[in-house]
Amino acid sequence: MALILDLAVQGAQMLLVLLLAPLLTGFVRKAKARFLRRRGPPLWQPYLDLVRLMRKDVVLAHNASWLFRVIPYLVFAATWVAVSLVPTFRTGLLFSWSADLIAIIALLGSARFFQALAGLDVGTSFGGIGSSREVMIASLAEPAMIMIVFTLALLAGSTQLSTMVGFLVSPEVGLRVSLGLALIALIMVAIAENARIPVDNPATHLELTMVHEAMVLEYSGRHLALIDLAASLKLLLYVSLIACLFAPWGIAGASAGLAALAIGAAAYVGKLAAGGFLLALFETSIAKMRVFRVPEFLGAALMLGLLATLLLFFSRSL
Amino acid sequence: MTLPFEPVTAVLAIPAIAAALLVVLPGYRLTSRLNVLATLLTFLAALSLIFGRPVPGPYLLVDDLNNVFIVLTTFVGFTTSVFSASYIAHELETGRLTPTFLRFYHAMYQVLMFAMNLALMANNIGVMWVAIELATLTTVLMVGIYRTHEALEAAWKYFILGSVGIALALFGTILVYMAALPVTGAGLDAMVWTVLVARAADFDPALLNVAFVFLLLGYGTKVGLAPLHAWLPDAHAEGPTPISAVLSGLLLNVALYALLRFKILLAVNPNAVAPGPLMVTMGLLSLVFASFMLYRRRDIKRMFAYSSIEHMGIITFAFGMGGPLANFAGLLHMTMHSLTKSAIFFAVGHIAQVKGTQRIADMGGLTETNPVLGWGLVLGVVAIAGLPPLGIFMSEFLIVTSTFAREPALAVILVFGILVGFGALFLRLNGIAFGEPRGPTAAAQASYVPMFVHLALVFGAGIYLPPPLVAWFQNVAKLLG
Amino acid sequence: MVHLALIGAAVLIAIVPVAMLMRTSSHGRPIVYGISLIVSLALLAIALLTLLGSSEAASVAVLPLGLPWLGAHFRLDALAAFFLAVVNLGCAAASLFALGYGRHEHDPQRVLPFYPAFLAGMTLVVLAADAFSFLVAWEFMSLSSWALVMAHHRVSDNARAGYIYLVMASFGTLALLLTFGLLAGPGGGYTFADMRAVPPSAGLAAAVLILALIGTGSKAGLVPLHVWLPLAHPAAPSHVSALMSGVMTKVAVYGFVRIVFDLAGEPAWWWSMVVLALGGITAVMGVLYALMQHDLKRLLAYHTVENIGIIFIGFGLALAFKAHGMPLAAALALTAGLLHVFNHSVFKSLLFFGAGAVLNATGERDMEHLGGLIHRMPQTAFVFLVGCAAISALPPLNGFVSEWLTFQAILLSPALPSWGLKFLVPAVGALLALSAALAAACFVKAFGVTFLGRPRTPAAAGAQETDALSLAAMMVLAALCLIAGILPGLFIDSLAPVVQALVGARMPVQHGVEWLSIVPVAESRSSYNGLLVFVFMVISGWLAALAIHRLASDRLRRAPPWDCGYPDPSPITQYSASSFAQPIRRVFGTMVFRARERVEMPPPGDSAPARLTVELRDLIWDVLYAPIASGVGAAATRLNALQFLTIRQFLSLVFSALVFLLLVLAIWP
Amino acid sequence: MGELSYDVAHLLAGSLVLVSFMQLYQDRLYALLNIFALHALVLTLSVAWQAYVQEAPHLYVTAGIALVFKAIVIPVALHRIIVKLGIHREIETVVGVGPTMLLGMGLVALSMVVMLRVTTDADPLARQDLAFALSVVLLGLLVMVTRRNAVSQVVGFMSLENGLVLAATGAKGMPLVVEISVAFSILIAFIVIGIFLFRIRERFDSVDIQTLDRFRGERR
Repeated sequence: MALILDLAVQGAQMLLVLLLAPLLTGFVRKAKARFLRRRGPPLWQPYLDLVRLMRKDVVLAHNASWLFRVIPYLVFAATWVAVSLVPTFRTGLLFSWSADLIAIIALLGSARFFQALAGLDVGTSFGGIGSSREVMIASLAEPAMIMIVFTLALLAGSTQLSTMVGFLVSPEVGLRVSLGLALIALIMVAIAENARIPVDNPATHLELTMVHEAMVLEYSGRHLALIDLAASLKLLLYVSLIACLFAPWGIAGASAGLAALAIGAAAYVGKLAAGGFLLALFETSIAKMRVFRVPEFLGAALMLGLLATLLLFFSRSL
Repeated sequence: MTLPFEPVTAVLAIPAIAAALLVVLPGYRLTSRLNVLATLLTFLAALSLIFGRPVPGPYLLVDDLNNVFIVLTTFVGFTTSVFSASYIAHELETGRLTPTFLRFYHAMYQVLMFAMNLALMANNIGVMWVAIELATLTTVLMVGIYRTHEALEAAWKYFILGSVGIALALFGTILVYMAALPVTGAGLDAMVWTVLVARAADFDPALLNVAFVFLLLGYGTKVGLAPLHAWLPDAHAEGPTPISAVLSGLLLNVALYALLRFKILLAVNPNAVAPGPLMVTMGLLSLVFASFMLYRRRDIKRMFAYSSIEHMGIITFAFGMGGPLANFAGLLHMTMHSLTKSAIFFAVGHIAQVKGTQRIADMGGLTETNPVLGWGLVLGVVAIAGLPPLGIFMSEFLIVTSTFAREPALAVILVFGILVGFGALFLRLNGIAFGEPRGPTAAAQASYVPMFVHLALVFGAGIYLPPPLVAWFQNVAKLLG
Repeated sequence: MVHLALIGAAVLIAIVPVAMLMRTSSHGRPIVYGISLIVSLALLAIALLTLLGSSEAASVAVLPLGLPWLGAHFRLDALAAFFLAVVNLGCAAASLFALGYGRHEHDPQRVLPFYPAFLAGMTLVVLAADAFSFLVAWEFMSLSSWALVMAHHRVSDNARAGYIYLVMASFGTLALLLTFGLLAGPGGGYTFADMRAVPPSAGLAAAVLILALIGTGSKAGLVPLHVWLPLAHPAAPSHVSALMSGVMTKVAVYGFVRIVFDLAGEPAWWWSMVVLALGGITAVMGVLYALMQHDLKRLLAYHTVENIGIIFIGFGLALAFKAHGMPLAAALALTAGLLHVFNHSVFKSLLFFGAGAVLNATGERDMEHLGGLIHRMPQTAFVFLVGCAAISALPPLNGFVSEWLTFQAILLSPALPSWGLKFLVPAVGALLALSAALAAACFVKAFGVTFLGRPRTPAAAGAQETDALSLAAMMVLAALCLIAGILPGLFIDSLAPVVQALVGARMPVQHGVEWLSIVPVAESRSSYNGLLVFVFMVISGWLAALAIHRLASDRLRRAPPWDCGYPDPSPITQYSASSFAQPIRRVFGTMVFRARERVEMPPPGDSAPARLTVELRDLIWDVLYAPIASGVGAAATRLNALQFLTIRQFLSLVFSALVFLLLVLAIWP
Repeated sequence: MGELSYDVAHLLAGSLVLVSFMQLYQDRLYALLNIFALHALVLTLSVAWQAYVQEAPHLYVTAGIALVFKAIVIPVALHRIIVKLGIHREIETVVGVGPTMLLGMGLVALSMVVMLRVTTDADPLARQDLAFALSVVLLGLLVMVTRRNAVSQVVGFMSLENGLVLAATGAKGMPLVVEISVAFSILIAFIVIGIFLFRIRERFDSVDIQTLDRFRGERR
């Protein structure tokens, strides 16, 4: 019985994230437009986009290989699996132990690896530029992320997200410098990973400033739909991650009843909204930086992460 | 066990008689075959020494120590004569040697064998001295046999430096006699090694010290220890290759053997200066010096001559360190070096004949053009560089490990020298054996048997040493203290 | 057991002369590689039986070879069995690959005789149980691999590579010689049993560690002793490259484990710091070097350096935990290291095979001349992709598991009492993460430039799929990458006896964990289930495909590429390997490689092409090796003057020596 | 052995050292040859005296060889070589005569110190004899090393060898002395013939003036 309930919760989570992800993207777009005094597209515009793309023919470059066609599914699958394992409204998901935080990051790494390959497949210069910059950004963002994981894992004594959330929600955490540093670093990494301003501009199609968009330039139809969905999922993942780690309030425990689940779900939606709002605010208030300033930006995140880890040894004695 | 002949006499008489015969006999085929036959018989006679040794007399002595050397010497002498037969044939064809000089060459070869055997078997330090000097003079003549400017110059250099060495060694010998005089009384006894070693504890240590200095420098010149080595590279490079093989493989050993005898003498006397540190210093100096000298060599034979200096340095070092392990390793190294170096010279001789030059720059891609010679040389260099599974690795293993446990600093220098030399050898080998072929590529008319017999022995010894040989070496190592 | 293994090695050695005789015959290749394959499989079976079998005592053999009074000792314990398995798995795969690949070898007489000797050498190193046999086998391995590196000696770079390789190998061997000299002591206790019985004192043990690091590190490719590796590994025929990179470096790692964990006694607290720091630096430097390469095989060789660094990080952690009495954590770290040994041997062999197949099909190693091979060689491309993903530590493949375990071990470090380690270990963790991320970047480049895009040369355009045997070898390894990635528990459990013997504890039994997860310490702490991740990914990808194709559209049209409207038909407008690496080069290169970019722009009106030249300098070579080489050269030149003295000057030398010695005697007390 | 015999032997050996010193001082070839003849003569006397004292008649042979061969034949032969080959009559020295003399003094002192360490219970005659012989040997080597001229180098080698003979004859009852002196005479003859054959005018270093510096093993 409990197993069925767990399965149901796990399934609900998977569906929930799938459904919420375009909404979050749409919300951020809407909020951004509002900040810019534009009316902006409707909230559900991403859904419409997805549906339209899915129904269109795929236009494939002549020399695209089989890999090019497989990659959207791979990217989508890896991202979706990763998101399904992040606690959103309830901890202790049925399969949460099948991958800890490090594995989740690595899953995203897999997605990125294949996406970068796709950028190179057709053999255009824009695809190359996108892939090359993407891996450069990732090569710094990933270690920064690992350092953040270190900080949190050393603190919580675990890399298991559920355990970490359980620890962070408890009162013994207190207020720590390390946590603050880790939060800042995580936000920086999240911005870079999701191709947001100031690292990248998801809305641009100005050739030389593209990173993510350049990489997926050759995709069309259902392939593009999957990739866009995966990108939305990734944004959702990072917001959820920040929410569950640094604002774990309201999240339902492993043995929570329906009421707690409902509270958890409501809290989760609220957190998403807050996160999307803040992101939009941040994006509208800052200019995009040059590509070669990005390493400094991410280097700072890496240093913050390392500092957070090292400071842990001191703050523990406080 | 009784033998139908007196092996000691045979070992000495066969070369002597052969020398006399070869002076008068004409014809290349006959003389070269006779030469091979004589050395073979000598070798067999020397082998029989293992089974029945004569009682030491005032002049001759066969014990464990020199038996090793006699067998080795006669064996390498035999294989070299086989190599020499095919080598000299080519020299005759190209006109580098005339039949007259050929006769002279074969006779001298046997005289050299005689002299070395005598030096090894001498129980009398005076006879030993005479024999070594005879061997030196013989080789001087043979080094100059091509009568080119370079050959004559090399022979001359060898002659002059050798003569000074001779003089110094004689002075040392006289001093030993003087040291023995008050103990043993005047006369023959004071020069008989077995008597000397029995009573050396009572000798005057100061006299023994001075004597050893002179002997070290005198015989050390023959061994080719730096800084007394100057004759060695040129003599090797300019003489006929069989002589280079014999020089590197045997004569250096014989001189070192003489030094060892005196080292034992000194070791017996408790008050004398320990000969070990002197030998260790000179050994290391030779090793490091020769290793660096290897880098700038342009002549292939001169390069391997420097490699001989390097190895003589290692051997001297090992004996200088002393102790059962190091002595054993020294003996093993000596044997292996003789076999390997002469094999290398066999290969080098044919290579130089094929290429018509000894310049390293004019050789290349030998494994491509002359695979047998090329790979033979590669194997030889691999062996001489101390790589397993060939025999020299075993001795270097023992020397380095036993030294490091006792004197780490010395072992580090030793290892440094070996590594520097290793680098140089393979740098040159790369050019000679690999890469684009250079120079003439005609097939060599050569007998590869001696080379591969030597290499096979070295290979075998690196993997398996027969227990009797080991016991024998261990006895000798004990003898050396 | 060890007897059987020795027979196997003997068979390998016995086919050396056969190979020599048949070097030019067309039957030589199938016979040599066929027998090698069979023997390797047999040895693999022996190793697995020993490793997985009941914990019986190690089997020992003494042959009357080698040092006469010592004999040649051989021993097959758990550690040896594990490495024997790794070695022979690689050897078997390489032999299978070579059965097909070797057909294209134009100089078989330079490969066939040395190949079985190389295999035998590696097997014997692992089996040896005394210093002499160990070193003989070790050098035998070096020597035969050197001969294989020199197989294509007419390429002058190869000859240089062979030379540097041999000198470095000899340097390493001499360091090991000194190591064993210390361990054996003046009495000459050369067997490992003797050394184990009398561990060295603290001071000596320190020297043992340093010398062992030099000796084995120079073979394994630890920075800064790695310089030979990226030169020599690519120079050999590809199946040999695979063996050298995938297997021989593991033999070196074995040497390190054997000496440091088994023979050198209890580790001191600072050992781990040295090993960790070296491992971290090696990992990052290796991958940075790799990123700068555009020669496919050299890139792979540099990645070997990186992975050796990762392995040594695991060992460093194990040493740290062992020294501070935390056997469980040490077991975790050591398992991580050893598992990575296995994993790396699998995917590195796979990748080199792939590079070999590409080389055969196109005659090119330079990625700038390749491209688009996925169309011509789809199967090779697929298995190569698996290898790339595995080495980039992407779940659910095997590379991720061992790196994940290493991270888990790093996360146990706060319990260490030493402050130095507390700070060093997270920093090393950062380096590890950096190297993993850079590795992924590098393999995007390697795979993308080689297999994707459009062919850059006619050679690449005309490539043919490689032969079935080669493909079979690669498929087997690719399957292993996946199996080891999704069922890591099996491998961790089979490592238990090894780890137990070396650090006195083992990781928790993974066998009984439900769903086949792995749990290094406790489930609340961390767990990973590759199988489930894999199944999840497959199902969700499949579901997505199914849903879209059913409910939406599955139509497809072909058209010219879009490329923002500027498609250029010339394939040279594609991103090349160097341009792909340019952003990363800008980030790291100026510091590590003193990279300088120079643009030569022709003046306006001139139709000459503009040129961009990138200058990279190898800092380690410049700082460490160039001075040594020039120093030796200068000393040689200076001393060489002594060759050209006159006889009188030589006599003066003799005279000075005489006077000097007499003076010594005169002042002797 | 009486006081007298000791004194005479001492005197002769001492004068041999003195004559060696005189060699160091010479800067003319002919003068050097004359001094060497004197050196050989003193040696002859010394050996003869030992033969008499030791009652060893075979030593007279050695003395005879020294007299005939070294004091007469060789100097005359060298004389003729100098004339025939047109060798410069002046000796080129590497270091000046003054420093050479000082060096020689040092060497004699060194050999004294070394030999005096020999315990006193050894034969005093032998001890003195050896000290002088060692000095002569070292001085001979010094001549070889400091002179550039081939003939003077031969002279140096011969005086070195004279020192050996002095030592050998001083050693009571040493076997093979005669043989050794004969052997050495042959050696010297070889050298002299070599100089003549190879036309070594100036120094040992080359067999021909044209090839003086061309070849030093590797320069070709």
